[in-house]
Amino acid sequence: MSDTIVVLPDQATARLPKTNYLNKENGLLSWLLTGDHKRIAILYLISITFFFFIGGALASLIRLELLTPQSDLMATDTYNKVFSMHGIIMIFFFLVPSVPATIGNFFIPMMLGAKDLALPKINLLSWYLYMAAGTLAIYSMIVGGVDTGWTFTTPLSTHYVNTHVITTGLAVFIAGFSSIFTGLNFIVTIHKMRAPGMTWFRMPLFVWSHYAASILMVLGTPVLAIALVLIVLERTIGIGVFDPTKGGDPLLFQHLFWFYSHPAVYIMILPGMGVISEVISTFSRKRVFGYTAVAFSSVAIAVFGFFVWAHHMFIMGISNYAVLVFSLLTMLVAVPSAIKIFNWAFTLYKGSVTFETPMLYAFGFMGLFTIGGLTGVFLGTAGTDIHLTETYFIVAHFHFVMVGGMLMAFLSGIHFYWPKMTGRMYPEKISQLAAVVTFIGFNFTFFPQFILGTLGMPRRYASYPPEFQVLNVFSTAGASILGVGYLLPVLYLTWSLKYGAIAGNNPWQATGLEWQTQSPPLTENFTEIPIVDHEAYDYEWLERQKEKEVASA
Amino acid sequence: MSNHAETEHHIVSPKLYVVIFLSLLCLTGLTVAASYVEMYSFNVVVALGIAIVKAMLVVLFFMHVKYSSKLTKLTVFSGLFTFMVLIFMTLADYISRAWGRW
Amino acid sequence: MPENTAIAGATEVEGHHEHPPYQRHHFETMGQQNDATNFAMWLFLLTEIMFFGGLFTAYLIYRNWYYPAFVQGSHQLSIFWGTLNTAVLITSSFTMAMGVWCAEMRKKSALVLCLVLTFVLGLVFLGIKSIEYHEKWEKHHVPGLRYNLDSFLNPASDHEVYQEYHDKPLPLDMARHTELYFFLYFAMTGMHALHMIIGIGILTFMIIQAQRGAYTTGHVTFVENFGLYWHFVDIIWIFLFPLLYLISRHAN
Amino acid sequence: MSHISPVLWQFLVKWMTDFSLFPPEASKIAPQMDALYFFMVLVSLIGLTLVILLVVAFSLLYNKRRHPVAVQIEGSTLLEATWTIIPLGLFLVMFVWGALIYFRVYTPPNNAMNVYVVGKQWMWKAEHPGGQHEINALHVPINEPVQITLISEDVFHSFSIPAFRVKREAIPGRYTSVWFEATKVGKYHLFCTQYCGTDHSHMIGWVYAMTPDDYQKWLNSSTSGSSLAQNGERLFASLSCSACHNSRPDARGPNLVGVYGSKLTLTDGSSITVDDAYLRQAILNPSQHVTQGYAPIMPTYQGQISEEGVIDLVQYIKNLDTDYRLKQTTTTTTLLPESQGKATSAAKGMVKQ
Ligand code: HEA
Ligand code: HEA
Ligand code: HEC
Ligand code: CUA
Ligand SMILES: [Cu+2]
Repeated sequence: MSDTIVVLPDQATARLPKTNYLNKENGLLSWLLTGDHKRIAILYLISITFFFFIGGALASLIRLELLTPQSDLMATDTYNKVFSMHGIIMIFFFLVPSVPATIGNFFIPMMLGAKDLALPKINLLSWYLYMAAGTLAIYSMIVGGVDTGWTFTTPLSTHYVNTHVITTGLAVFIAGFSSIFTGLNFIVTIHKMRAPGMTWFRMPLFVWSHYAASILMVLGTPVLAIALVLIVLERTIGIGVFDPTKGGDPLLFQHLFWFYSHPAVYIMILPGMGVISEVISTFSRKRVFGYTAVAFSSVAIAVFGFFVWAHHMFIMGISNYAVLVFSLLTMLVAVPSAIKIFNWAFTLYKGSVTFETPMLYAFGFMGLFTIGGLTGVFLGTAGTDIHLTETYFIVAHFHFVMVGGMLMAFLSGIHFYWPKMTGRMYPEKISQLAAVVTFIGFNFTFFPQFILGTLGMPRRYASYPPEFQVLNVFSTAGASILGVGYLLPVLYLTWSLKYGAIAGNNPWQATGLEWQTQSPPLTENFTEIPIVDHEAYDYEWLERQKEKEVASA
Repeated sequence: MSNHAETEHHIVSPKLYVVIFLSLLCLTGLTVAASYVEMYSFNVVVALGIAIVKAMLVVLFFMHVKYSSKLTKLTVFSGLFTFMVLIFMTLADYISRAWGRW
Repeated sequence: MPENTAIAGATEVEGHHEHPPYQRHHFETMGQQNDATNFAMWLFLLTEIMFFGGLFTAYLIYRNWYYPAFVQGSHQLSIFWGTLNTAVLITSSFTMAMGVWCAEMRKKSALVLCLVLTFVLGLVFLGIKSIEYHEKWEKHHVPGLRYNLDSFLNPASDHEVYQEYHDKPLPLDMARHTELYFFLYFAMTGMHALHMIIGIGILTFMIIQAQRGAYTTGHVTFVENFGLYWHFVDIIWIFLFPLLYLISRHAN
Repeated sequence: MSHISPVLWQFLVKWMTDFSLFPPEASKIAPQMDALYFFMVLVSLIGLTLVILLVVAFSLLYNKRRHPVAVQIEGSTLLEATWTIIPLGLFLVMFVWGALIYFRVYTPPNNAMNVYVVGKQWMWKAEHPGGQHEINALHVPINEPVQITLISEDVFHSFSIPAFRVKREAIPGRYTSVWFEATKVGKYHLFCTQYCGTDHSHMIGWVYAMTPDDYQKWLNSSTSGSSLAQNGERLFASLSCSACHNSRPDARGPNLVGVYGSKLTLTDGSSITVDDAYLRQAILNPSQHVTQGYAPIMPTYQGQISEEGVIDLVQYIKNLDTDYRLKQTTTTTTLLPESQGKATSAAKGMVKQ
């Protein structure tokens, strides 16, 4: 049993603190009008989980339909709506806010030693915007849905479909503002709210990666907003900016859309990378190997992320010279991710590694993200992109980075921070099982899709030639396993709210400021503002503190 | 707050505001006048040049960037930079489309 | 249960005792709060730049493609109104800047005066804008709504514009693209006007607050931040004006 | 084995018969692209193995039982530089290699025969120069370069033949092109891979790669009577293009004989090479590129000619290599025997000069 560190002296005696942010005030209204970043994080957590399962249910429908070559479960139109809503919900309503709005919201102020985010009201506003947008999206789905794909490709979305493009576009527009406000708030907080002594290079890497992601949110999202506004105007009054028959260029929409949506993929992965840094360091009890390199590679990803958007348009008729430039830049943006992966691997070197659930998920992340990222390089290479683009190879690529990468990171983070957020431990054994099930299910689901893509099976197909069936059956079977893997955490985490073991202040013996307070924390996080006099991930400092504590007790 | 000294507040005097205001008006007059002079492709350059100067005056003085922290300056710069990336990299595609046809 | 024991506690930070009423609980000092909100405002302006960035990109691309159409479309705008409006907006920017100064110097009635002036000038700007819009409507130059190509296929029919520019008739296919010009014109000036309207809304609120003395007791950040916003809107116009009105005067 | 349930059994049989991991290589570019692909797979496998190896080895060697106290290490500039530079180098190799292939796929050779393909919701219409039309099918000879000139009538579509490793988006309002040289006789999938609405997944067809002899037979058996150029000729006369383009000294429009492939100087001083895309633009948006020495008087034919009609006209102008032909067109609308001869030569695929 020495392989885990959950059983610690102070845990045996731990009791739930009498007052904390959860019970400070009571009643629904105290939640709906709260300014407390921790409560808002919880609100977000509940809402994004809801949307994840809506998106997951749609994914199940996709996989069921693809069990057979014919489109027999639903009409092609319905299928198109299902995958469009799946993509829209999963991206804009789940993955973009997933880690930042929950774990980030909860822990960034604590990691910096601040009492709250700089703009609590804006924070709450961002949640309301998110909910309004989500409601609008669900509404548009109920009244008929949208079948443009999540990319809203013109002129299809403007002139050739008569589904609820405007409503959905508006929903995404509003969700975008929610995301802008989150990012803006983080940047201000990180610049202005650090505790005394908390210099930039003492910040946890989690904060660094959120800083990078926030830059992308603030600078990228408005471009998506204007693109959507133009779509709405085109549909309503029929102006021709994207309409080739009126002299507009449909590719301009793609430029604007991907100017946001490529950085958006880094909005989706960077916060996850932050979680991985925390988890790997904690469970190998070692400072992250090459802290500065990891910190700067986050920023590098954010900066270079703005230069590569046209790699989504390689065969769409952009200039071949532009292809050259964007392909080259894509190669450059891939390098910082490689740096991070190796730095994490070397963090284990001479560490003292244990295998709690967060660590298992983190290992899953490293393997799957590496595969996903490297296949991204296949797509960034102009030559092979010709064959692989718009096939299941892409579907596999982005599920590997988004589900295998970010979702794993999210689950890792949720498990890691669960004790702090709720004051209770999750059950270790079953959650380790869930992590393994997820990993196996995931590979079953999405690995065959690489082969399908190489064989040439196009994406967004409701029906497909019969020779692709075998691999599709694998994929569907895998998705069922995966579904179980995702349902399990919901069950046992809920269970643990009542029956979980009391966590104590610092069950993982982690070094961050957030772990030095009670769990769950007080409303303003700290009884007194901490003064930081040590680097991030300084385990020796932690040891000294403990000795001091024992001596004084 | 140890590591980020608050930016001390510089109050710009009204006199300076008046000067800036008047020069903005003059520049407006100038740019309109310039547009009546035939300068071929330089009309665009002059018009945008003047606009940039005007914008700089507003940003530096009315918006106090000249007296603001490095952080504010960096923020303004990064906004401009991304704006330029959007415009010029997109235009680069459009312009180079004509260089070769495939 | 020792709480927070692992952290060296900071001793009371000065200024903690008597918070001004407008200092939010989670800030240590007023200075920190002001800095934070000011920085937040700047970041918000960044998003605004990028928002307009999409429109500017579209404008530049299509002007490049459909040069003659954009030139003649531009000839339909009135440089007189445009210049007047630029002057109005710059003046309002000036009064706003003065307003910020008044707030900083705690001059209550001067502040109110400045804000009211800004407010009025903002309205004047919108008024002039609506005169221009109305003219476009009369000439059927509003894209999507009974758009009419007459002024471009047969420029001589529009004496006033014709006398100034001697535009040649555009071929039909090029003339059609003037609709794109006017769309971008409306989109850009419309977005700008929308920002003005929002600004005027906030100004109304501020005038009332200023009257009550909310800003002259020391809490000037709100005025300053609004000033940033107002100047930003001004800057957008500073670019729209030459791009839409001026640079095509001679191109033919 | 009778215990195995029939469903599972069927499934296994299916697996045995259908399971393939790689599409056939049926074009000249396919092996080249696959070489790069396998190189990348190899690099990825090595990289992935390395990552897994490191993680597994370190977590075995340094797990808590074996290594209870961690040794704090700052980092290592040398190591970090290594894993920055090596991946960067590998990625750059991929970039260069990939770019070379990319340009190869999108630069058709001069002697390629040309087939026009029009995409519309939800079908592919192919038009051979000899006037043979086909829907959701494409017949091509092997060992001969074939250029596909693509256009869409409505939304984006994407023309994809996995066995040939080629794909190109069909864009509304603009010609794009791609070429391939089939190497193996066979029947291959033709997909629309860009999402284009309701029946996107039904916008599929077959590509038949045939020996040149078979192809010739097929051409002869499916000819519809008149070639694209002939249709174009008729259009040219009936739309009274010849009123201006008639090579008379007082003609209002430029002489179109031999214009294809030539370099034109435009009124703004720039010069441009006339290709399919330019011809199309010249007919639909004539005032966008006005040839030097001419007034922008040519009317637009936007909305008056279908995409097929434009293709016919383009094909006709492409083949105008003597004044004589033009005179024929201008003097009569009926087809003369000469044009028949022209048509067969075009049908053989000799399209470019
Ligand atoms: C979280 C989301 C996410 C992330 C992080 C990425 C990361 C990357 N993506 Fe991906 N991508 C998507 C989400 C994401 N992508 C989505 C959603 C789409 C499809 C959108 C749609 O059309 O619907 C897409 C599509 C997409 C395309 C467009 C394909 C097309 O339409 O034709 C391309 C092309 O370049 C691409 C490239 C890349 C690259 C190069 C990276 C890189 O950042 C990856 C970098 C990581 C690594 C390289 C791995 C680590 C490296 C190592 C461990 C080194 C190994 C060792 C050696 C080499 C020795 N992606
Ligand atoms: C964050 C992003 C994200 C996530 C997490 C997922 C998760 C999954 N996705 Fe998704 N996917 C996208 C983003 C994402 N996807 C995007 C952007 C597209 C492109 C859309 C487009 O083309 O426009 C796409 C497209 C896409 C396709 C391609 C469709 C096509 O092109 O035709 C497929 C096919 O297999 C697929 C499958 C799956 C599966 C099996 C999961 C699984 O991981 C999901 C597992 C989860 C569950 C199985 C839920 C379990 C729970 C229940 C079933 C309970 C339900 C109960 C209630 C409602 C109470 N996805
Ligand atoms: C009213 C006279 C007129 C008619 C009718 C006309 N054209 Fe033209 N065309 C011109 C003129 C003048 C030009 C050169 C200026 C320009 O490029 O716009 C031109 C240019 C062209 C060009 C570009 C070649 C070059 O040298 O610039 C093509 C191709 C062309 N026309 C095809 C056609 C076709 C096909 C039709 C009928 C469907 C047609 N034209 C009808 C007057 C005409
Ligand atoms: Cu056509 Cu998909
Ligand atoms: Cu991308």
